[in-house]
Amino acid sequence: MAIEFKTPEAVEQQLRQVQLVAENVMRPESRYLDDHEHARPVKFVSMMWPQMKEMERQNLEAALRRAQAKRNGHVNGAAKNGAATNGHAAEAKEARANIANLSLVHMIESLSWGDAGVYLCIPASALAGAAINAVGTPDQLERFLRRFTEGDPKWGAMAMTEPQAGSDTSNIQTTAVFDEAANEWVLNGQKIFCTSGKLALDESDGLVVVWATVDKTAGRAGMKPFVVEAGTPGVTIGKVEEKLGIRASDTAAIIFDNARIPAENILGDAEVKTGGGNKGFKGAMKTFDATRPIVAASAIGIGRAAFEFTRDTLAKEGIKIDYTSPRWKLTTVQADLLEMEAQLRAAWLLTLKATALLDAGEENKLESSMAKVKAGKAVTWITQKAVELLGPLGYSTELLVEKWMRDAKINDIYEGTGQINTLIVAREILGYARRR
Amino acid sequence: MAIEFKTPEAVEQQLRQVQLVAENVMRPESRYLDDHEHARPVKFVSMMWPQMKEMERQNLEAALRRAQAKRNGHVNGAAKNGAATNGHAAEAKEARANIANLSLVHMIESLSWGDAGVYLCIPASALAGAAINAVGTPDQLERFLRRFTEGDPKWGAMAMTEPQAGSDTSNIQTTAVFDEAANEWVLNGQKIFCTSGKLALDESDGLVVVWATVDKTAGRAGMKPFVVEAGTPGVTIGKVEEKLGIRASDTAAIIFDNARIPAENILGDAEVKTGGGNKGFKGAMKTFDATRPIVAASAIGIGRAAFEFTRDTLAKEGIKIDYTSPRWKLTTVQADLLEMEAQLRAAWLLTLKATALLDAGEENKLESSMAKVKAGKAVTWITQKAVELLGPLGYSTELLVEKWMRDAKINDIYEGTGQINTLIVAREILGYARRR
Amino acid sequence: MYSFDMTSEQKMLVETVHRFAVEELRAAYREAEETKDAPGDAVRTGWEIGLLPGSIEADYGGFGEYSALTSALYLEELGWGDVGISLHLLTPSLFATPIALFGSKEQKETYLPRFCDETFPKATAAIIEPVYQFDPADLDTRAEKVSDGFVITGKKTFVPLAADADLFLVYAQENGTTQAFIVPGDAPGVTVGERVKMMGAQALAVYNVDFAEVHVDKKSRLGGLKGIRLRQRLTVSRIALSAHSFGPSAGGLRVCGRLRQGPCDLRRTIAHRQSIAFMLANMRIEIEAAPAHGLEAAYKFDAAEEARPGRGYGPALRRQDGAQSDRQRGAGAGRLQLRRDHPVELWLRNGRGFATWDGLALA
Amino acid sequence: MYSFDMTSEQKMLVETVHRFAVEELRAAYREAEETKDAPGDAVRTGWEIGLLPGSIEADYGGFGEYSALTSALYLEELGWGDVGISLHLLTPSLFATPIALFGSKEQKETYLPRFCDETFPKATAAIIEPVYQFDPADLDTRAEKVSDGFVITGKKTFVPLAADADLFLVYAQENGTTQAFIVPGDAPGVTVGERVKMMGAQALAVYNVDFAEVHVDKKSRLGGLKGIRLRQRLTVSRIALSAHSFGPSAGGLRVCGRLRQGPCDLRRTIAHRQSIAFMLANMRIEIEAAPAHGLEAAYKFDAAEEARPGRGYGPALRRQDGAQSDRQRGAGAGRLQLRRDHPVELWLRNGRGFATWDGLALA
Repeated sequence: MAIEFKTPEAVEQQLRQVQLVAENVMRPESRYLDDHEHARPVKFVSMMWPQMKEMERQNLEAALRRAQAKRNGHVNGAAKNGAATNGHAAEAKEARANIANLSLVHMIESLSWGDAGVYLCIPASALAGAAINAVGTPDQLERFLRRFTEGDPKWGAMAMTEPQAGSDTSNIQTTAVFDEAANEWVLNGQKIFCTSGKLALDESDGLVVVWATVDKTAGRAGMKPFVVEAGTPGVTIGKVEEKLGIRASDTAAIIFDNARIPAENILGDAEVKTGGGNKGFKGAMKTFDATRPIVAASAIGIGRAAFEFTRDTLAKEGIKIDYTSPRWKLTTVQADLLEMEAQLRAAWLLTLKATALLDAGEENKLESSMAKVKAGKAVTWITQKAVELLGPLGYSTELLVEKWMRDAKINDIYEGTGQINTLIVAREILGYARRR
Repeated sequence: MAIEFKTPEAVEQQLRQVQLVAENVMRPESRYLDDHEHARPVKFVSMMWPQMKEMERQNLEAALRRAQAKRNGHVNGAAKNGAATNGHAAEAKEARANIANLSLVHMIESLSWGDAGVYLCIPASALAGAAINAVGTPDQLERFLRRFTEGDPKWGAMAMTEPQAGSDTSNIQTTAVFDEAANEWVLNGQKIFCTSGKLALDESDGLVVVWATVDKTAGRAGMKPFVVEAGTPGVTIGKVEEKLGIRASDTAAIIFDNARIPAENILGDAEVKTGGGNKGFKGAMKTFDATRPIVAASAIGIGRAAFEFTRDTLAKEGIKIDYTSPRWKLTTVQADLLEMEAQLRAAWLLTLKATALLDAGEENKLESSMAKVKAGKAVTWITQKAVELLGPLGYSTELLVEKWMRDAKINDIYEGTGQINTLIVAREILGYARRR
Repeated sequence: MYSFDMTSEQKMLVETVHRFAVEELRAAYREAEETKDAPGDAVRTGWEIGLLPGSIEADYGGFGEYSALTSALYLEELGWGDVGISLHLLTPSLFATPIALFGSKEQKETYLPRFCDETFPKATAAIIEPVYQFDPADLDTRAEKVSDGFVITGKKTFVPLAADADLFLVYAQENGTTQAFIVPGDAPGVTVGERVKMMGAQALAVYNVDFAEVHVDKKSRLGGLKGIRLRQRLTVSRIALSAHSFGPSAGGLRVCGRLRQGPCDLRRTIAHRQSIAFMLANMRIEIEAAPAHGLEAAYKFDAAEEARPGRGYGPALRRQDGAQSDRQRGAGAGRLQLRRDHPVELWLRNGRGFATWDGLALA
Repeated sequence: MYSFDMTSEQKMLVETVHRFAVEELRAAYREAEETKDAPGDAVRTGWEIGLLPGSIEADYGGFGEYSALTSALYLEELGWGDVGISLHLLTPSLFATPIALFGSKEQKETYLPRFCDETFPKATAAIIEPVYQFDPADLDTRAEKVSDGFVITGKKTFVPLAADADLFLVYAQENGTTQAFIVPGDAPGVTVGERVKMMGAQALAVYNVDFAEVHVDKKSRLGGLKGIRLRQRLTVSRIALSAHSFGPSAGGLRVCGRLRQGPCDLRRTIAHRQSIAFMLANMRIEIEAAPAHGLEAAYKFDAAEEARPGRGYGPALRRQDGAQSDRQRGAGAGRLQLRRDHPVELWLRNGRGFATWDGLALA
């Protein structure tokens, strides 16, 4: 293939629809949902659910086919690398280039341009779906993911972070003990910062994928993912965070107090293999390779919202971006606008590259981390700059830029903070990874 | 004392003289000495020598008094903290505030405004003097420092860095073995990046203070400073570096091949005290607390040269610094100029604070490291910006700004690179120092 | 000389304000922010310290004189305590300080004693306008000279405590320069509009205020025929904003330092985890460097020196480093910066305000 | 689609240029810099690769067509090899590429075949002027229309290889727009002045050239009546400079990477010494991001898309990050950056050049 920078027509088309949702459904509720932190974007949810159901159905069918093929010993490259396994994307036909992830990141960028907090409330299996998709047996796929293709809106969530652990995913304290008599796993512990955790467990018939250790002495090898369904006794939603930004999205703590789940709710192999590598943990990390570009795309959507608004508003004040003149002829504002646009585009191109690799079934750990770091940094800066450039009004709640600045900040943090992703990049360069 | 930001009249007066030297002796030779790397600033050296001799004489007398007092058990705070022991400064009278170091950093800032490479060729005992001053016995002071008060110009130098060690001063490979029969130390090893090393050993009757280990197993406790005089057999000057900047200054490698020096040439205690702390090494580090503000001042001198030239040149083009208008009304060039001035001043104020503490006989490790980091970073940026702002001419050798950019870079490196000083600051904040 | 030591009077004052910041501001800041209301107790206690009377001469009922330097010193503490509540507390200075600096003798005699009372004075100033690009030297609000005084027309925003104000100091363009006019709160044509919500510092209530052909008499022009010097006014305001803004910065460092400290093991880990250690170090350096700038500018202002270059420093530095150091500060605190139950979250929001509040703080 | 893979032809070309860079440029760069002279052998070998003929159509003696994208790809390799020598090697493009882009059929027929020979053509361009603030859209050099052609007057600087040039393409202001004129080296009024020494890239000889009432005929106006489109000219030049500049950046990273690697122990140490590791990582990210910009702009140029925003990216990014990444790159290499026997020293000096060479590179 040759070097090309062109949005495929199919994606363009999809984006035109998403843009309508973003403009007409998300934006009008942005300020209200920011002011009323625990209110739900009901209109958005009911509007998106039919589409999401259809996507989930396609994903589920593809996953079932793959799981079947796997049993027969065939694994295709794309599936191995998490493409089309991220819970939103339809599998592409073999005949043409796979653009499932490309299409996905474009969609998420546009939805986040609308409202990043509202976007996070999208009813879907989300990260939980990705994890189940990646390693679930046909039976598990049916049992856990079928619900997302039917009935009322449901949410899936991933519970990884713990109060003590920060972004150090290897230091998990939540335990899963197997009760042979009952043929059940017993979970104990607490998870925090679980996006849509309340929606998944309290407000719908959804589920959460919970990481817990079955063997503390085995380190990462002892960490396993478990599926916990809504209504499981012993599972309670703790504090729902009051946040800086993305207030429309719920970020919940989940408490497991002798929560019992069936033996079959463990994802992947139950055995702890300390010698041969820690597949479970690596599986989780692989999921991140597929989700980091999504997080980057969401950040970039916010950044684009802030940039476009700033550019257009200042254009009405007579300030035009000047692409040709030397820097010394520009005002600080013109230079800032150029820089904002350049940083945004740089982050977006990195994201597209990480996504293209994913769609091609190639390794993208380095690229996805780079995209994440760059997007987080760039968009944090761009949104703060937007507030500054728009003066007193920019700092007031009369405009949305101050909200976008708050919404953007999370992107420097989740899916591994910027710092941790930077370290991943460094280690990839140096060819050295800790404890591998 | 109250908060005050005022250059003392005595310093102002001194600066008027230094300014004459900088403008009339240093600047006219700047380009020539940059083009002819190993040429010497003969005129500057002979002009400065009488003054330096006088300063050295005052320093020596003060040091002799102090050494005598120390024997008698009195150590005053200022001496303890390295004030007025840095080889250039006259000791202040007890009655009024000590401004020895304040006066020194001002002088060095102005000389470096003239030409930082030429300034480094100033004939003086320099860092060697500081080390000898700090711990020398009266006999050593006489034997080593008297020469700097008489006769032809002479240079002192400090040899610390080794090819493998980088800025890690604790990893010294040069050995000093005591030959009891001859009552001599035998030095073997190689030092690099020794400022004025060739001037000290080859081109004058000067000396070098060499750090060597007497006991490799003792780590830093085994490191001791030795005085090596010009003409010592077994000592040869190796490669004289061809450098990015400060080309007027010689930066030499020194090779010790069974170089024999008298037993009495060790500075401080010969005994290796692993338990009670490593005074020798700490002594060296203390010297840095006094010299870091000097390095910062030199950087700031270069930065001021670049800033003033850029400001004045652009003023002739009709571009004026605007201190009042909001940022959005400024052009990029006006904003850059403001920022250059602000950064320069910030670095200078930190330097003055570190110096004020030194003069007051107070601990200044944190402040001197902060000044060094800030100055290195700010001035590297300011000089690079100056080259950019002056366009094609700025990048040509028709102006001195391109030279200042090259000259400035060293300040991000020597006396501990910026990175290492940053780490010192961090450790001071965290109250944790490695291997202390 | 260059000296960085406070006088013992300054130390005492700073210590008092620090204690107030700990006991009244840190204790109340989050509730104040969430309820968007400055607690009356804190304001009362703060007023009782007598910061403003301390900067007014005895002739006019005070017990000190204006010192930009002293103000800068205690503003850092107030900023650390809470930006919103302390801007509320400082609102009367927006009226009184320009009177002290530029007022005619008569104006000083008329107004300054009101600020030396025990009750919190209901006075404020209207300077900022509801535009994207605000320049205090080029106001849209106009003051037109008429036979018996001036007619003021224009829209202002971010006017602190306007709803309760008996007295406004209104900045307006008169004949090409910016001048200030004393306007009673009940003057015909003055309409206090909606409260404006800001991203941060929400304990401070700010309002839109409309001045529609408001008539004031000749004596209302601040400084009489001489008028004000806008540049000086901006200088003191920028010094104040700068000092005030370092409160949160220093606070951020304190918190990060504390978070990262604890047992020696943890400290060692951090010291080796250089990315965090370096951020802390660079923050420390900027937090040392920038206030020094501000103090220098304040010193020069007090010494009536031409202080020309000093004046731009603080704000310039703050502006430049704002986003970067906000990010660094945040990074040190990790996820905590996202949770509204932790102070760094608010400091992040407040931080940006300082870039837009040109003219809004005075002490 | 978004695709980041080169075609096999592009791969082959880049591989060839990479080999040339390793064998001829890396091997000679330091001597070339110190002697301020591009080695004849390297220039000959480089010319034989046929980069310029490869961008000229067969009608005019070449064997390809102009592609900003392909140029950008190999320019990175050349920049990595050596900035000075490769700018020397690229000098004929300064004349030929604008002819190919904007020339009339007659101009193409007259001049382009000369650039498809085996001998290095003696042609260059004069665009930059000896001022502090240079703007290609607002030149001091003037072209005045007279009855039989144009009279060109003005001073140029940074004119590559002017001393040997038989042909100049001179940019001048004509009637308010920037146009280009073909001027023979021996035209009366053309005076090649002193060689100008630059901070870096000294293998490239650049000169002051004075054009004093130089008469040229009507046919000398590039593009005939249509003239040139300066914006397009600048776009290709900025794409080229951008690509060329990433050579040193990537080289810096390679060197730091290599320095910091070696035995596994050392790598582990670095990976834990986060300050360095983070710098490497951030460099890596920028070195990934910025060229992607450049390539996108090149792609759009080739596709004749309105490519409007893309065009500013590369240079804007480069400009912004220049000083910072120079510093980071340097920090990775420690003291080595100060020694003229190590490449990072030169990359630091070259790096700043890219901010001032607007219009100076074309491929």
